[in-house]
Amino acid sequence: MMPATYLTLMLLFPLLGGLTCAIAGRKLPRVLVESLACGAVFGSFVCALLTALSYTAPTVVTLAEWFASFDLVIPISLYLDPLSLSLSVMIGFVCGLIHLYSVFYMREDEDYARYFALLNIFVFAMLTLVLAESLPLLYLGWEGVGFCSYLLIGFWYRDTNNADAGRKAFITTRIGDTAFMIALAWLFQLFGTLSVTKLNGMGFLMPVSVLTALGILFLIAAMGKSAQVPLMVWLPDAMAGPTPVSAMIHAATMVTAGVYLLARMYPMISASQTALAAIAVTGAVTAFYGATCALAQRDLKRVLAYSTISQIGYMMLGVGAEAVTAATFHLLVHAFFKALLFLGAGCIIAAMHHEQDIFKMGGLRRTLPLTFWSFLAGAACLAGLPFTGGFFSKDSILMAVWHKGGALYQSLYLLGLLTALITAFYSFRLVFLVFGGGNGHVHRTTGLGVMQAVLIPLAILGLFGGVLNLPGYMGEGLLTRLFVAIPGGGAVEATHEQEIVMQAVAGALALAGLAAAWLRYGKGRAHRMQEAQSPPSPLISFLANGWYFDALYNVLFIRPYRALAGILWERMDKGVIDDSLDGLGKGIGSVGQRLGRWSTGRVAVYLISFAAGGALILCYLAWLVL
Amino acid sequence: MSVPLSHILIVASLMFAMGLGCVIAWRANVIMMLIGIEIMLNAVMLTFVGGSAHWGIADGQLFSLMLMALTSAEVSLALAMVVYLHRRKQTVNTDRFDSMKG
Amino acid sequence: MTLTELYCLLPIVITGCAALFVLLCGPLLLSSSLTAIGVTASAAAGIWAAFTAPAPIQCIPGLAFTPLAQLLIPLFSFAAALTLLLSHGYNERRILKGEEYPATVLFALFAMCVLPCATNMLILFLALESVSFAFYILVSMDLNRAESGEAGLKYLLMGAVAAAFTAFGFALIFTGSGTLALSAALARPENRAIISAGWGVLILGMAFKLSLVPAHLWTPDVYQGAPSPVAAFLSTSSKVAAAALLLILLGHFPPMAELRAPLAALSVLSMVLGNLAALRQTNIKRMLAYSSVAHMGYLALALLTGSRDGYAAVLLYGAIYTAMNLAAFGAISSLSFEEEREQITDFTGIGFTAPVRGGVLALAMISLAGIPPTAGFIGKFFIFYSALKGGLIALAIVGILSAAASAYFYLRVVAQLYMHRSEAPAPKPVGFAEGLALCAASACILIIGVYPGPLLEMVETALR
Amino acid sequence: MTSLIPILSLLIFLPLVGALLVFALRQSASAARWLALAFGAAEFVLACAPLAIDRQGTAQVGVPTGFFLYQDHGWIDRFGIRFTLGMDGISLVMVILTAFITIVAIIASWKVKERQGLYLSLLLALQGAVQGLFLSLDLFLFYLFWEAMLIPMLFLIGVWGTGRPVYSTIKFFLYTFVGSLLMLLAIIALYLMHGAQTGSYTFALPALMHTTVPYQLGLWLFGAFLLSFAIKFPLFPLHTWQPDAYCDAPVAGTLMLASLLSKTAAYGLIRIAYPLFPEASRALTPLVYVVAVLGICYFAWVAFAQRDMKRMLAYSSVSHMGFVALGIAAWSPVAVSGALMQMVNHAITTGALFVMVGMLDERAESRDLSDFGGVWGKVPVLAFFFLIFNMASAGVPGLNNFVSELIVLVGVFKVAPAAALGAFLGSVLTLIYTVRLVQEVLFGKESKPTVLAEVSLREGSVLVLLAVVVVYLGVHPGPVLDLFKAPLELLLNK
Amino acid sequence: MEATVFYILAAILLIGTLCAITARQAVRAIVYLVVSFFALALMFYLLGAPLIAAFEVIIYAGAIMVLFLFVIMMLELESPEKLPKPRFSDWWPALALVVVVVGALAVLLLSHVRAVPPGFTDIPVRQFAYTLFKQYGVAVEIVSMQLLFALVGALYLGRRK
Repeated sequence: MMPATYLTLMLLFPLLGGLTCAIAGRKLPRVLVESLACGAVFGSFVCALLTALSYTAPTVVTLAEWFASFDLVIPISLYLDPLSLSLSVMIGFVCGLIHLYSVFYMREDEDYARYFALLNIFVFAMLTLVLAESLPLLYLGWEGVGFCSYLLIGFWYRDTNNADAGRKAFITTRIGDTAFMIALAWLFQLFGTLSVTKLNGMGFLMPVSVLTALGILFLIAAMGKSAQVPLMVWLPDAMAGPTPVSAMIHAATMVTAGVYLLARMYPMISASQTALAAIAVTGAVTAFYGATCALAQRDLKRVLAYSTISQIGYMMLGVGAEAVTAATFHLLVHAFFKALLFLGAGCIIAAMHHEQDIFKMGGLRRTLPLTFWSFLAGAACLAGLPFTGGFFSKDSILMAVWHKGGALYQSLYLLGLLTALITAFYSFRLVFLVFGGGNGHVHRTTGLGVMQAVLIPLAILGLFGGVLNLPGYMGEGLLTRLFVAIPGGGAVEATHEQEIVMQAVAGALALAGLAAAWLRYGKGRAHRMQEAQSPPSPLISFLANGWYFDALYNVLFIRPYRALAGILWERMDKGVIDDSLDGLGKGIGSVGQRLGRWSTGRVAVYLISFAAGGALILCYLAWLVL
Repeated sequence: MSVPLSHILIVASLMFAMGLGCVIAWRANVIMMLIGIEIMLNAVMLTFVGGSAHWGIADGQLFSLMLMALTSAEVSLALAMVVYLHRRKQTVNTDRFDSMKG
Repeated sequence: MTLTELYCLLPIVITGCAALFVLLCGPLLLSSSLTAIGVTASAAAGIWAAFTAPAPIQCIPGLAFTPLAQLLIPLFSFAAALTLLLSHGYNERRILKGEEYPATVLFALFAMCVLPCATNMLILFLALESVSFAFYILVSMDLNRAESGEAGLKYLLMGAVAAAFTAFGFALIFTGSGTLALSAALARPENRAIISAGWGVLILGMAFKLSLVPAHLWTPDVYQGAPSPVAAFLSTSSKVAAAALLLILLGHFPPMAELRAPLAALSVLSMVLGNLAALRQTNIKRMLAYSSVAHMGYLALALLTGSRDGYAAVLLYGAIYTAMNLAAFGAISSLSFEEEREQITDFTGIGFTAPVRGGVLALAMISLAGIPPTAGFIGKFFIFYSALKGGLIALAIVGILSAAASAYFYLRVVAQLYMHRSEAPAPKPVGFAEGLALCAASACILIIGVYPGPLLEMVETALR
Repeated sequence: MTSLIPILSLLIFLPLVGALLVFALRQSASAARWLALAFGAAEFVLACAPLAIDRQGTAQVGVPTGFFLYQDHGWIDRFGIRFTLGMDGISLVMVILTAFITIVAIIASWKVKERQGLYLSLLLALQGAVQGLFLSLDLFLFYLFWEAMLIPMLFLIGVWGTGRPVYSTIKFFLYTFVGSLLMLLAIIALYLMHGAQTGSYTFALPALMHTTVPYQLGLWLFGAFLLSFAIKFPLFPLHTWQPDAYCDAPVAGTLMLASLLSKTAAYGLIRIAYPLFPEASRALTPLVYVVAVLGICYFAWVAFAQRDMKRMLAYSSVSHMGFVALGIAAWSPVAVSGALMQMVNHAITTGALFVMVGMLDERAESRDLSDFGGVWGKVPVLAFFFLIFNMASAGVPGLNNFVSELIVLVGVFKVAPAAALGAFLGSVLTLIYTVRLVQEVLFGKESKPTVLAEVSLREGSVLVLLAVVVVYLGVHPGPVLDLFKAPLELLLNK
Repeated sequence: MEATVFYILAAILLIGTLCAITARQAVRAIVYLVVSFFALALMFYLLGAPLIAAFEVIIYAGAIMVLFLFVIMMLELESPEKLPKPRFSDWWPALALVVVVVGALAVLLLSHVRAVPPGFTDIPVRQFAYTLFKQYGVAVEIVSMQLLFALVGALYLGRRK
């Protein structure tokens, strides 16, 4: 009984908060709206904590029936297991902090009601996604977060670019969602149910080829939501939204939903090695892609966005390497340090009067010390400097990949290592460019203090997140113990020596990246600043433009779609279908007119026609007689 | 009399067709058209009288009689119209009476 | 002539006497009282016929008060009464004076009353020709318009040729069968060729009266030239009379296989050509004329079935068509003043400036298009029902498609009445007599459309 | 069950009487308005009344199974035509929907300037005809209402329309008329066949279902029904009347067209065409699949190219109707219940969108997308509702359309996976034009006129009403779906 | 003998008619027509219908044709240019139609099987009168009404405004 209450409340708080803000928000005083929104999320967080404390075993809670049509019965049922539990705690915590942060970040915006309403509804949808036991309900959350993301990216809608970015995100993710829906319909056809637990239990009944196809459908769904290659183009643009939104939706929570979905359906998918390989390849390629792109970005938030793409790639790689625990571990830690980085970036942006070009920054370590240190902690995690949370989580994924063996996975491992090196490089490129150097003028805004204070818990969690799941040689991981019950959740069976060697390699690479960044952007800062004035080299442009995927899609899909829409309408709908009918009408009309002209007004013509008719009839009768 | 009925009918048909031809050929001359109609009606009368004689009953002759009356009524009305229209339009050319068409 | 005979044939006597009375006393009476006399006589004839039980035997030689007459006489009387009511105002506005007009209408009615009572072909023929004859006069009665006389002459010329054909047909049938009496004139197998030749010529003559293609060409000219109330009367009663004649003949002669193809051709051509030619007409009376061609095509379709259902459909449709066209032409005539209002564009916005007449015209158009819940739908339903039952599937499909196309030109009038921004000058208010006539016609359209049961029963009885 | 009060007849005649009274009062616009609203409300109450009665009652003699309300009166005995009305779950939902949409339409036409009394009177007459159609169990009666609907609609578009109203209304009329006349022939043919087989000539639908139709002939007859319904639906490529008619009709006219008239076609397919010709319908099902899927995608694509909001919504509407067709084509319980649900949802959502476009049109006097922008900043409440209805139309879960589209697709996937895949593709295309609409209207720089009036109380009440239904059906469609269950079991097990 | 007379009369009838319809002037046509109507009247007589024969002469040749002459004179249509003549092209359709109609009718009428022996019965005037007044009395009434209204119509149209 207890978990049901907690879970219901966990969902109800943000939902009610969101609806209240949406419906009455504009009439309520600002403070009330803000505290309502924050209170709702923290309430939700408290419920999550209480659930965690009372957690004993996986449970399915059915709250109500959503709809039922003959054998298609869709309940509103929630599933509490270590995976969903850990995620909901994380969501409650991170989102709570970000809400708090938002109160100050959005201080000057008039449209607070819409903002907080959407934020709260987002939390509701995200929790629904995570906790859902039936796939349609999961889809509700899945689309719900997409919808909130759409509106939040375009929050400052007066600028068309922002709205465009939102639209792009919505449509791109909808492509993935469609794959999800197809999988859903197919699953119902195969199994006659859409319950996650039942499906996972029955997956083995189907031939592997079917499971492969289903796995790939889920992968496509995840690609859309988690911005994996080739559906990643929306995420960098999504940075058009307010920074807390980027932190919450496009770094910590929503974008990892794809990974979560794959992890959720892992017991079923894992029966197909092909599907797993596809997931792993997607992940590794995306990780590499994101990292390379992040190298050349000038916009603070875009660097972080590409790094998010890259990091989620790691998580996918982890799932593909049968290391759900490692993937989840990285997911959680990533949520902390990426939220930290974004919120830090938010502080910087707020302090810099909404300047986001890192080449126009510098010397902020003195003017914004608190931000500097937290940001540094975040960057260290991102770069995977030894003994930070990021180090452990990323390493456990890489280790699982190596351990899985085979040429494919080993090459993926190498790609992962290369990516780690690049990651360290661009992380510290960012740090050196933003905080290094001298001239650090900032614009003091109110609330910056609280905003910076929010960074501290996140920094701590990021740095020491490793304790969540320490490698075997340091004692058993918390998550591993928790996840051992679920398939793919067990620890990787590697010897401690192997672990140590591999971590040493990774640590060395991270440090090498740090060193390279120092050489290029720490010492050679002035030179780089000058270089930034001149037009970029082709390679830099290639990377900066995300390998020109946007342009490619524009040529391949968007422009043909627009052009064909016009052609279909003007040529096909109006031109062929409608005009042919109008033409038919006109033709009949003119035939009629011509028939009417038979009536010439001259009685002689009438008489001839009459007589001719008579002659014809008589001829026919005579012919009958003959 | 030993003329086969069919011969009478053929004569009547020929006459009827001639009347029809007259009506059609004299397309514009209303007087000749009326004459053609008279010829056609006389052919009908011939048929009736022939049929009547063939069956030995008077009904056909009676029909002929009534046709005569009918014709005279029609002709008188038609001629009255011709006079009336001639007064209005100064012509009896029916091809000129084409103010309504289409 | 005994009293019983008189009793049976009272409608004929009433109308004939009324015609003569009007003619004789016309110069002494006001035109309104002439109309009143005419309407009263028509109504009396109709009511008398409607409530008198049909006599099984001939009342006097050549005439019998048949069940068919019991249906048709009230129908014709209704049409004549409405025509007189409509003409009253129309003639006053157009300065058409004189007793000739009501007298001729009554004469036409007299002939129409005789027609369904006839028991031999001579009477039948004479009645039919008298009807036509009355219309020759009525059509050319408008001395103000040259078109009227012109239409009259055209009608007369065509009519006389057609009468010659009809008479020739009767002559051949008589020669083949040896009798003029309908009940005895069964086709003799050995004379089949002559009789079928007779039927061939006769059908063409009837095609003229019904204005079936290719004998339809006079219709638009005559409708346009005739005064509108006359066109109303002409387009309804004379057609129904001709249809009734065919019905009587076909009912007494066994259906002849030879006739199916010509009749089918006439029917299809009329349905298609009539509806197509009406599409682009700019003159509403010509448009209605072509529509009339098409509707007679439907009638021929039902006749073609040769079944009781088909004949019932013919009668029902005749009755319904009478109501519809009376309403349509009635509205047109009551909207015509010094000038005949006959261009479709003359009716712009009339639906709002003259709501009653506009509404009646719109209702008539909707009914002609065959849209429920109007009588036109019931009629069309019955026609196509009988056609399908008779196995005329292809014809039915052609007919129904042409009927679909016909909706265009009917709706064009409705659109003109209601759906154009500009408005034609508002007409003067409607007179009592015309209003009464229009209301009666539209009430019939609506009532038959919603509750056709009684009429259907009457039709069934008429065929018994 | 026959109750003492003839609810079914009342449902039909109440609006007709209302129409007459409103027509009589047309000189005073405000009286006409309130009277019309009163009649609309009364009809709604009456429509909901059957919810309160026992719908599981035991079958009575002479009443076809599944119908909990039934009325049967003689009408035209010559042809065995009877005035037979019956209500089962499906008709009940449709009747309530009709009553609801009519109320919305009446309120939405509160500000019609010209000849308002006549306008409202026609609306009520239309409602009467639609109700009759949903209730009739006699094919002749069905056909009568099917055609009679056209007349008020003809006038609504033609007299109060904008753009090229006469062209549009005549096009609409002719299109539907051609189809329905062929259907009339098919009905008669079926009637004759049944009569010849059993000796009892009747148009009663339950009886006609037992007619044995030869396969070949069945194809033709079903084809005629299908053509007629497909035109009204409309299905690709018989749709070209629809954008014109929707565009040029006044707000309430579009609402009635989109929300109700298109449903009558779907209802006809479910109630009449499919059950009457099981074999023929199976044979032609691939065709229906193709046109439905083609329609969903093609119309969504064409909608994207539109500049005129109403035209865009018109294409959107017909694209969504594709799901209904798809569900019916699959003819499995799940799919058909989804189709029925989609009918309800489509009526509400599309109707709401048309109402909103009407409001925007009223304010900005334009429907061109380029004349709008930044509406969110100007009229947030209006924008809020606009967004909700658009998202519902795009199939965002939690709102109504999602539920029905999911049910349809799941149902169809079981039977025809390829068709379902096509429809899934369509759902992406749907989102593309929807967000375009939302973006160009709500977002971006504020365009002229900069000041728009915010939603008035009257408009607000309509929007709230619709939004509540949208959300309610999105989260708890159970009661409606339950109503479909029993009748569908009867229909599909035949 | 009678048969020979009949065929001669038929020849006169047809030739007279042919001349009438091809005459260049209306007056001549009428004269030709009168000749052929006399032949027709004789044929009626031969076919045992003396009364019809008499009426033919009186009404047709006597009254109707004279009426035509009156009208022609009244409208001064004597001069050739007043009345349009058929052009050569007008004759072709007429001729074609005549040939077709005659051909078809001939086929139909000659295929008549002679079930009744050839020969005609004379119908006495008494029988004619009996039939007229016993059986077709109504017809007389109708025709008289029709004649009356022909008069009415003619008078109405003859009115000068």
